[in-house]
Amino acid sequence: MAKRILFLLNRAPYGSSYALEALESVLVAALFDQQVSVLFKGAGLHQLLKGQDGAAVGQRTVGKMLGALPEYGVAGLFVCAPSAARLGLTEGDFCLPVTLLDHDGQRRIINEQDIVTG
Amino acid sequence: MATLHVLNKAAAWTDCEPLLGPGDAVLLIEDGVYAARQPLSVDVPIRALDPDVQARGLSGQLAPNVELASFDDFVALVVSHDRVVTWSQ
Amino acid sequence: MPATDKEGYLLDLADWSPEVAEQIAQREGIALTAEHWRIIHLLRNYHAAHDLSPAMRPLVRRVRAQLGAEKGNSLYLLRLFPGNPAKVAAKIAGLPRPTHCL
Amino acid sequence: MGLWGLLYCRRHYASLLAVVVSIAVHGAPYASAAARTALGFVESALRLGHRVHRVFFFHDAVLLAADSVVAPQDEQDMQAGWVRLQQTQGIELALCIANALKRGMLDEEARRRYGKPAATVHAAFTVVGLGQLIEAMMQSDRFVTFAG
Repeated sequence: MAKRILFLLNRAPYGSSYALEALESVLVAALFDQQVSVLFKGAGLHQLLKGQDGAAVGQRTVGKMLGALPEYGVAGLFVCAPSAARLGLTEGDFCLPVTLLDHDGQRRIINEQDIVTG
Repeated sequence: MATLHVLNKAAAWTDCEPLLGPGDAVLLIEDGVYAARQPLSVDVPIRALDPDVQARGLSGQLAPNVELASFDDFVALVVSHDRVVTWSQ
Repeated sequence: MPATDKEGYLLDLADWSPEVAEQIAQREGIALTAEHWRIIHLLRNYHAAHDLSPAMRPLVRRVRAQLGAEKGNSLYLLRLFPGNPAKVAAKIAGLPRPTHCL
Repeated sequence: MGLWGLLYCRRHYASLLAVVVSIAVHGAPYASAAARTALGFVESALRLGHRVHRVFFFHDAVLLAADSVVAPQDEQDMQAGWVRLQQTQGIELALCIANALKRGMLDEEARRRYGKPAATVHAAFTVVGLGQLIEAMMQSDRFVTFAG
Protein backbone atom coordinates (compact mmCIF):
# COMPACT_ATOMS: atom_id res chain seq x y z
CA MET A 1 0.00 0.00 0.00
CA ALA A 2 1.52 3.26 -1.16
CA LYS A 3 2.19 5.90 1.47
CA ARG A 4 1.62 9.59 1.06
CA ILE A 5 5.01 11.21 1.59
CA LEU A 6 5.63 14.95 1.64
CA PHE A 7 9.16 16.29 1.32
CA LEU A 8 9.46 19.68 2.95
CA LEU A 9 12.40 21.39 1.24
CA ASN A 10 13.64 24.59 2.82
CA ARG A 11 17.31 24.82 1.87
CA ALA A 12 18.87 26.82 -0.93
CA PRO A 13 20.91 24.82 -3.46
CA TYR A 14 24.74 24.97 -3.88
CA GLY A 15 25.64 26.44 -0.45
CA SER A 16 25.42 22.89 0.90
CA SER A 17 24.60 19.51 -0.62
CA TYR A 18 21.35 19.30 1.36
CA ALA A 19 19.07 20.28 -1.52
CA LEU A 20 20.64 17.87 -4.00
CA GLU A 21 20.75 14.92 -1.58
CA ALA A 22 17.16 15.52 -0.48
CA LEU A 23 16.12 15.59 -4.12
CA GLU A 24 17.73 12.16 -4.63
CA SER A 25 15.48 10.77 -1.90
CA VAL A 26 12.43 12.36 -3.54
CA LEU A 27 13.28 10.61 -6.83
CA VAL A 28 13.71 7.22 -5.16
CA ALA A 29 10.44 7.59 -3.22
CA ALA A 30 8.71 8.17 -6.57
CA LEU A 31 10.43 5.11 -8.09
CA PHE A 32 9.02 3.06 -5.19
CA ASP A 33 5.51 4.05 -6.32
CA GLN A 34 4.74 6.13 -3.25
CA GLN A 35 2.41 9.12 -3.51
CA VAL A 36 5.10 11.76 -3.38
CA SER A 37 4.71 15.49 -3.17
CA VAL A 38 7.11 18.33 -2.46
CA LEU A 39 6.57 21.58 -0.58
CA PHE A 40 9.16 24.32 -1.07
CA LYS A 41 9.42 26.78 1.81
CA GLY A 42 11.72 29.66 2.70
CA ALA A 43 15.17 29.49 1.14
CA GLY A 44 14.08 26.24 -0.55
CA LEU A 45 12.25 28.34 -3.15
CA HIS A 46 15.65 29.23 -4.61
CA GLN A 47 15.89 25.63 -5.88
CA LEU A 48 13.18 26.54 -8.40
CA LEU A 49 14.80 29.64 -9.89
CA LYS A 50 15.28 29.71 -13.66
CA GLY A 51 18.68 29.94 -15.30
CA GLN A 52 20.77 27.98 -12.74
CA ASP A 53 24.13 26.53 -13.79
CA GLY A 54 25.60 24.33 -11.08
CA ALA A 55 28.58 23.55 -13.30
CA ALA A 56 29.91 27.02 -12.46
CA VAL A 57 30.57 25.70 -8.94
CA GLY A 58 31.31 22.10 -9.95
CA GLN A 59 27.91 20.76 -9.00
CA ARG A 60 24.88 19.31 -10.69
CA THR A 61 22.12 21.80 -11.47
CA VAL A 62 19.28 21.34 -8.98
CA GLY A 63 16.82 23.30 -11.14
CA LYS A 64 17.42 20.88 -14.04
CA MET A 65 17.01 17.83 -11.81
CA LEU A 66 13.70 19.17 -10.51
CA GLY A 67 12.49 19.17 -14.11
CA ALA A 68 12.61 15.36 -14.03
CA LEU A 69 10.13 15.08 -11.16
CA PRO A 70 6.94 14.92 -13.27
CA GLU A 71 8.38 12.06 -15.38
CA TYR A 72 9.36 10.22 -12.19
CA GLY A 73 5.70 10.46 -11.14
CA VAL A 74 5.82 13.23 -8.54
CA ALA A 75 2.38 14.78 -8.83
CA GLY A 76 2.31 17.51 -6.19
CA LEU A 77 4.74 20.42 -6.51
CA PHE A 78 3.78 23.04 -3.94
CA VAL A 79 5.31 26.38 -3.02
CA CYS A 80 4.68 28.34 0.17
CA ALA A 81 3.01 31.53 -1.07
CA PRO A 82 4.01 33.67 1.95
CA SER A 83 7.66 32.62 1.39
CA ALA A 84 7.37 33.63 -2.27
CA ALA A 85 5.92 37.01 -1.32
CA ARG A 86 8.66 37.59 1.26
CA LEU A 87 11.38 36.77 -1.30
CA GLY A 88 9.70 38.81 -4.04
CA LEU A 89 9.21 35.74 -6.24
CA THR A 90 6.29 34.94 -8.51
CA GLU A 91 5.39 31.88 -10.61
CA GLY A 92 7.18 33.44 -13.58
CA ASP A 93 10.50 33.09 -11.71
CA PHE A 94 10.17 29.31 -11.37
CA CYS A 95 11.49 26.70 -13.83
CA LEU A 96 8.54 24.35 -13.19
CA PRO A 97 4.77 24.70 -12.97
CA VAL A 98 3.96 24.73 -9.25
CA THR A 99 0.93 25.29 -7.05
CA LEU A 100 1.20 28.18 -4.61
CA LEU A 101 -0.32 27.45 -1.21
CA ASP A 102 -1.23 29.83 1.61
CA HIS A 103 -0.92 28.64 5.23
CA ASP A 104 -4.36 27.00 5.21
CA GLY A 105 -3.48 25.11 2.03
CA GLN A 106 -0.19 23.92 3.51
CA ARG A 107 -1.91 22.75 6.69
CA ARG A 108 -4.42 20.84 4.55
CA ILE A 109 -1.66 19.16 2.50
CA ILE A 110 0.33 18.21 5.61
CA ASN A 111 -2.77 16.69 7.20
CA GLU A 112 -3.21 14.40 4.17
CA GLN A 113 0.23 12.80 4.61
CA ASP A 114 1.40 9.58 6.19
CA ILE A 115 4.95 10.90 6.38
CA VAL A 116 6.54 14.34 6.26
CA THR A 117 10.32 14.54 5.98
CA GLY A 118 13.09 16.79 4.72
CA MET B 1 -5.64 14.06 11.71
CA ALA B 2 -3.14 15.57 14.10
CA THR B 3 0.48 16.47 13.59
CA LEU B 4 3.36 16.62 16.06
CA HIS B 5 5.67 19.51 15.20
CA VAL B 6 9.25 19.04 16.40
CA LEU B 7 11.46 22.16 16.39
CA ASN B 8 15.21 21.93 16.88
CA LYS B 9 15.94 25.63 16.23
CA ALA B 10 14.14 28.55 17.91
CA ALA B 11 13.88 30.45 14.61
CA ALA B 12 11.82 27.61 13.14
CA TRP B 13 8.88 28.84 15.25
CA THR B 14 8.11 31.44 12.56
CA ASP B 15 7.63 28.68 9.95
CA CYS B 16 5.80 26.30 12.24
CA GLU B 17 3.39 28.61 14.11
CA PRO B 18 1.08 29.53 11.17
CA LEU B 19 0.60 25.85 10.31
CA LEU B 20 -0.55 24.67 13.75
CA GLY B 21 -4.06 23.25 13.77
CA PRO B 22 -6.53 21.59 16.13
CA GLY B 23 -5.15 18.43 17.72
CA ASP B 24 -1.55 19.34 16.89
CA ALA B 25 1.21 19.54 19.50
CA VAL B 26 4.65 21.15 19.55
CA LEU B 27 7.82 19.63 20.98
CA LEU B 28 10.87 21.86 21.35
CA ILE B 29 14.21 20.02 21.30
CA GLU B 30 17.89 21.03 21.17
CA ASP B 31 18.21 24.76 20.32
CA GLY B 32 14.46 24.81 19.72
CA VAL B 33 13.92 25.11 23.49
CA TYR B 34 15.10 28.76 23.38
CA ALA B 35 11.82 29.58 21.61
CA ALA B 36 10.06 29.00 24.96
CA ARG B 37 11.82 31.96 26.61
CA GLN B 38 9.18 34.13 24.92
CA PRO B 39 5.43 33.78 25.40
CA LEU B 40 4.12 31.36 22.79
CA SER B 41 0.45 32.23 22.46
CA VAL B 42 -1.12 29.34 20.55
CA ASP B 43 -3.94 26.95 21.36
CA VAL B 44 -1.93 23.73 21.08
CA PRO B 45 0.06 21.96 23.81
CA ILE B 46 3.77 22.84 23.84
CA ARG B 47 6.44 20.67 25.45
CA ALA B 48 10.19 21.14 25.76
CA LEU B 49 12.68 18.27 26.04
CA ASP B 50 13.91 18.33 29.64
CA PRO B 51 17.61 17.47 29.16
CA ASP B 52 17.90 20.18 26.50
CA VAL B 53 16.20 22.72 28.83
CA GLN B 54 18.49 21.79 31.73
CA ALA B 55 21.65 21.90 29.64
CA ARG B 56 20.85 25.43 28.51
CA GLY B 57 20.03 26.74 32.00
CA LEU B 58 16.41 27.42 31.11
CA SER B 59 14.69 25.47 33.90
CA GLY B 60 12.13 27.76 35.54
CA GLN B 61 12.41 30.31 32.74
CA LEU B 62 10.02 28.82 30.23
CA ALA B 63 6.74 30.39 29.11
CA PRO B 64 3.95 29.30 31.48
CA ASN B 65 2.17 27.16 28.87
CA VAL B 66 5.28 25.09 28.11
CA GLU B 67 5.61 21.76 29.93
CA LEU B 68 8.74 19.69 30.22
CA ALA B 69 8.93 16.38 28.37
CA SER B 70 11.15 13.32 28.90
CA PHE B 71 12.31 11.09 26.04
CA ASP B 72 9.50 8.71 27.00
CA ASP B 73 7.07 11.63 26.56
CA PHE B 74 8.69 12.35 23.17
CA VAL B 75 7.95 8.77 22.08
CA ALA B 76 4.39 8.94 23.45
CA LEU B 77 3.80 12.17 21.52
CA VAL B 78 5.05 10.57 18.28
CA VAL B 79 2.82 7.54 18.80
CA SER B 80 -0.29 9.57 19.67
CA HIS B 81 -0.06 11.80 16.58
CA ASP B 82 -0.59 10.76 12.98
CA ARG B 83 2.66 12.20 11.66
CA VAL B 84 5.71 14.19 12.72
CA VAL B 85 6.98 17.32 11.00
CA THR B 86 10.51 18.36 11.91
CA TRP B 87 11.27 22.07 11.64
CA SER B 88 14.90 23.07 11.45
CA GLN B 89 16.92 26.23 10.76
CA MET C 1 40.01 3.69 -24.81
CA PRO C 2 39.82 6.31 -22.00
CA ALA C 3 39.89 5.32 -18.32
CA THR C 4 36.81 3.63 -16.83
CA ASP C 5 35.91 2.29 -13.41
CA LYS C 6 35.75 -1.44 -12.74
CA GLU C 7 32.23 -1.68 -14.18
CA GLY C 8 33.19 0.16 -17.35
CA TYR C 9 31.69 3.63 -16.69
CA LEU C 10 33.85 6.51 -17.92
CA LEU C 11 35.79 8.18 -15.11
CA ASP C 12 35.76 11.50 -16.99
CA LEU C 13 32.50 12.08 -18.86
CA ALA C 14 34.27 14.57 -21.15
CA ASP C 15 36.16 11.63 -22.69
CA TRP C 16 33.01 10.46 -24.46
CA SER C 17 32.82 10.41 -28.25
CA PRO C 18 30.89 8.20 -30.71
CA GLU C 19 34.06 6.14 -31.16
CA VAL C 20 34.35 5.64 -27.39
CA ALA C 21 30.68 4.59 -27.35
CA GLU C 22 31.47 1.91 -29.95
CA GLN C 23 34.32 0.65 -27.77
CA ILE C 24 32.25 0.53 -24.58
CA ALA C 25 29.45 -1.24 -26.47
CA GLN C 26 31.91 -3.80 -27.80
CA ARG C 27 33.02 -4.62 -24.25
CA GLU C 28 29.35 -5.14 -23.40
CA GLY C 29 28.98 -7.45 -26.39
CA ILE C 30 26.71 -5.05 -28.26
CA ALA C 31 27.12 -3.99 -31.92
CA LEU C 32 25.59 -0.51 -32.17
CA THR C 33 22.88 -0.01 -34.81
CA ALA C 34 20.81 3.03 -35.75
CA GLU C 35 18.24 1.86 -33.19
CA HIS C 36 20.85 1.92 -30.41
CA TRP C 37 22.01 5.34 -31.48
CA ARG C 38 18.50 6.81 -31.21
CA ILE C 39 18.41 5.74 -27.55
CA ILE C 40 21.97 6.93 -26.92
CA HIS C 41 21.16 10.40 -28.28
CA LEU C 42 17.95 10.50 -26.31
CA LEU C 43 19.88 9.62 -23.13
CA ARG C 44 22.51 12.27 -23.76
CA ASN C 45 19.77 14.86 -24.30
CA TYR C 46 18.04 13.69 -21.12
CA HIS C 47 21.25 14.11 -19.14
CA ALA C 48 21.91 17.54 -20.63
CA ALA C 49 18.39 18.61 -19.64
CA HIS C 50 18.17 17.07 -16.15
CA ASP C 51 21.69 16.30 -14.86
CA LEU C 52 20.45 12.77 -14.18
CA SER C 53 20.98 9.29 -15.60
CA PRO C 54 17.33 8.25 -15.71
CA ALA C 55 16.08 5.14 -13.95
CA MET C 56 14.23 2.58 -16.06
CA ARG C 57 10.71 3.93 -15.72
CA PRO C 58 11.40 7.58 -16.61
CA LEU C 59 13.62 6.30 -19.44
CA VAL C 60 10.78 4.21 -20.84
CA ARG C 61 8.41 7.18 -20.51
CA ARG C 62 10.79 9.46 -22.36
CA VAL C 63 11.37 6.89 -25.15
CA ARG C 64 7.62 6.40 -25.51
CA ALA C 65 7.04 10.16 -25.70
CA GLN C 66 9.74 10.69 -28.32
CA LEU C 67 9.90 7.45 -30.32
CA GLY C 68 6.40 6.03 -29.85
CA ALA C 69 4.76 3.21 -27.92
CA GLU C 70 6.32 0.53 -30.10
CA LYS C 71 9.77 1.44 -28.72
CA GLY C 72 8.67 2.94 -25.40
CA ASN C 73 8.57 -0.31 -23.45
CA SER C 74 11.05 -2.30 -21.41
CA LEU C 75 11.09 -5.28 -23.80
CA TYR C 76 12.35 -3.13 -26.67
CA LEU C 77 15.06 -1.58 -24.47
CA LEU C 78 16.01 -5.00 -23.07
CA ARG C 79 16.48 -6.31 -26.59
CA LEU C 80 18.84 -3.43 -27.44
CA PHE C 81 20.64 -3.27 -24.08
CA PRO C 82 20.35 -6.71 -22.43
CA GLY C 83 20.57 -7.06 -18.67
CA ASN C 84 19.79 -3.69 -17.18
CA PRO C 85 18.97 -1.25 -20.02
CA ALA C 86 19.09 1.91 -17.84
CA LYS C 87 22.61 1.01 -16.68
CA VAL C 88 24.02 -0.47 -19.88
CA ALA C 89 22.71 2.31 -22.11
CA ALA C 90 23.93 5.00 -19.67
CA LYS C 91 27.38 3.42 -19.71
CA ILE C 92 27.56 3.44 -23.53
CA ALA C 93 26.10 6.96 -23.72
CA GLY C 94 28.84 8.24 -21.43
CA LEU C 95 26.54 9.14 -18.55
CA PRO C 96 27.26 8.65 -14.85
CA ARG C 97 26.20 5.38 -13.26
CA PRO C 98 22.45 5.70 -12.57
CA THR C 99 22.32 6.15 -8.80
CA HIS C 100 18.77 5.05 -8.22
CA CYS C 101 18.40 1.87 -10.19
CA LEU C 102 16.22 -0.53 -8.28
CA MET D 1 -18.97 10.04 25.89
CA GLY D 2 -18.41 13.37 24.15
CA LEU D 3 -16.04 14.10 21.31
CA TRP D 4 -13.28 15.11 23.67
CA GLY D 5 -13.66 11.90 25.60
CA LEU D 6 -13.33 9.91 22.40
CA LEU D 7 -10.29 11.87 21.36
CA TYR D 8 -8.75 11.36 24.76
CA CYS D 9 -9.33 7.61 24.56
CA ARG D 10 -7.83 7.42 21.09
CA ARG D 11 -4.73 9.22 22.31
CA HIS D 12 -4.56 7.21 25.49
CA TYR D 13 -4.75 3.82 23.79
CA ALA D 14 -2.43 4.90 21.02
CA SER D 15 0.22 5.58 23.63
CA LEU D 16 -0.18 2.05 25.01
CA LEU D 17 -0.12 0.36 21.61
CA ALA D 18 3.18 -0.93 20.28
CA VAL D 19 4.04 0.60 16.92
CA VAL D 20 6.80 0.19 14.36
CA VAL D 21 9.06 3.24 14.16
CA SER D 22 11.83 4.18 11.75
CA ILE D 23 13.92 7.31 11.92
CA ALA D 24 16.24 9.30 9.72
CA VAL D 25 19.17 11.18 11.19
CA HIS D 26 20.25 14.16 9.07
CA GLY D 27 22.55 16.18 11.31
CA ALA D 28 26.32 15.67 11.38
CA PRO D 29 27.72 14.26 14.61
CA TYR D 30 29.20 17.04 16.78
CA ALA D 31 28.19 19.80 14.32
CA SER D 32 24.66 19.00 15.47
CA ALA D 33 22.93 17.22 18.34
CA ALA D 34 20.80 15.10 16.00
CA ALA D 35 22.53 11.75 16.63
CA ARG D 36 22.42 12.22 20.41
CA THR D 37 18.75 13.21 20.51
CA ALA D 38 17.86 10.40 18.12
CA LEU D 39 19.63 7.88 20.37
CA GLY D 40 17.63 9.04 23.40
CA PHE D 41 14.46 8.70 21.36
CA VAL D 42 15.25 5.20 20.10
CA GLU D 43 16.28 3.96 23.56
CA SER D 44 12.97 5.20 24.98
CA ALA D 45 10.96 3.74 22.11
CA LEU D 46 12.51 0.30 22.73
CA ARG D 47 12.05 0.55 26.49
CA LEU D 48 8.36 1.38 25.95
CA GLY D 49 7.94 -1.79 23.86
CA HIS D 50 7.88 -0.30 20.36
CA ARG D 51 9.75 -1.86 17.44
CA VAL D 52 12.45 0.13 15.69
CA HIS D 53 12.64 -1.08 12.09
CA ARG D 54 15.58 0.96 10.81
CA VAL D 55 17.76 3.94 11.65
CA PHE D 56 18.80 5.65 8.40
CA PHE D 57 21.77 8.02 8.45
CA PHE D 58 21.57 10.61 5.69
CA HIS D 59 23.54 13.73 4.66
CA ASP D 60 26.49 14.40 7.02
CA ALA D 61 24.99 12.03 9.60
CA VAL D 62 26.78 9.16 7.80
CA LEU D 63 29.99 10.43 9.46
CA LEU D 64 28.75 8.97 12.75
CA ALA D 65 29.87 5.56 11.45
CA ALA D 66 33.58 6.46 11.17
CA ASP D 67 35.57 3.44 12.34
CA SER D 68 38.41 5.37 13.93
CA VAL D 69 36.57 7.66 16.33
CA VAL D 70 38.38 8.66 19.53
CA ALA D 71 35.94 10.33 21.92
CA PRO D 72 37.22 12.76 24.56
CA GLN D 73 37.06 11.26 28.07
CA ASP D 74 34.76 13.99 29.34
CA GLU D 75 32.20 13.89 26.51
CA GLN D 76 29.59 11.33 25.59
CA ASP D 77 30.86 9.17 22.75
CA MET D 78 28.11 9.74 20.19
CA GLN D 79 28.87 6.54 18.31
CA ALA D 80 29.24 4.16 21.26
CA GLY D 81 25.58 4.26 22.28
CA TRP D 82 24.47 3.38 18.77
CA VAL D 83 26.97 0.53 18.46
CA ARG D 84 25.78 -0.87 21.79
CA LEU D 85 22.16 -0.65 20.61
CA GLN D 86 23.00 -2.54 17.43
CA GLN D 87 24.93 -5.21 19.29
CA THR D 88 22.44 -5.79 22.11
CA GLN D 89 19.12 -5.25 20.31
CA GLY D 90 20.00 -5.86 16.66
CA ILE D 91 18.79 -2.44 15.55
CA GLU D 92 19.68 -1.84 11.90
CA LEU D 93 21.95 1.17 11.47
CA ALA D 94 21.93 2.04 7.76
CA LEU D 95 24.09 4.55 5.92
CA CYS D 96 22.97 6.06 2.62
CA ILE D 97 25.55 4.74 0.16
CA ALA D 98 25.54 7.81 -2.11
CA ASN D 99 26.12 10.16 0.83
CA ALA D 100 28.60 7.80 2.47
CA LEU D 101 30.88 7.26 -0.56
CA LYS D 102 31.52 10.93 -1.24
CA ARG D 103 32.30 11.50 2.43
CA GLY D 104 34.85 8.69 2.46
CA MET D 105 32.70 6.26 4.41
CA LEU D 106 33.35 2.86 2.79
CA ASP D 107 32.51 -0.66 3.82
CA GLU D 108 34.74 -3.51 2.66
CA GLU D 109 32.75 -4.06 -0.54
CA ALA D 110 33.01 -0.39 -1.55
CA ARG D 111 36.70 -0.35 -0.67
CA ARG D 112 37.31 -3.21 -3.06
CA ARG D 113 35.07 -1.83 -5.82
CA TYR D 114 36.73 1.59 -5.82
CA GLY D 115 40.24 0.38 -5.03
CA LYS D 116 40.66 2.47 -1.88
CA PRO D 117 43.28 1.69 0.80
CA ALA D 118 40.97 1.09 3.77
CA ALA D 119 37.39 0.44 4.77
CA THR D 120 36.26 3.20 7.10
CA VAL D 121 32.81 2.18 8.36
CA HIS D 122 32.37 0.57 11.78
CA ALA D 123 31.05 -3.00 11.54
CA ALA D 124 27.85 -2.11 13.43
CA PHE D 125 26.68 -0.04 10.45
CA THR D 126 25.55 -1.23 7.02
CA VAL D 127 25.88 0.73 3.79
CA VAL D 128 22.65 0.59 1.78
CA GLY D 129 20.86 2.24 -1.12
CA LEU D 130 18.34 5.04 -0.77
CA GLY D 131 15.64 2.48 -1.48
CA GLN D 132 16.08 1.31 2.10
CA LEU D 133 15.02 4.75 3.34
CA ILE D 134 11.78 4.48 1.40
CA GLU D 135 11.30 0.85 2.45
CA ALA D 136 11.63 1.98 6.08
CA MET D 137 8.91 4.56 5.51
CA MET D 138 6.68 1.91 3.91
CA GLN D 139 7.17 -0.62 6.73
CA SER D 140 6.74 1.73 9.69
CA ASP D 141 3.74 3.22 11.50
CA ARG D 142 5.68 6.36 12.38
CA PHE D 143 8.69 8.04 10.80
CA VAL D 144 10.70 10.74 12.58
CA THR D 145 13.42 12.91 11.05
CA PHE D 146 16.23 14.26 13.25
CA ALA D 147 17.47 17.32 11.41
CA GLY D 148 20.84 19.01 11.63
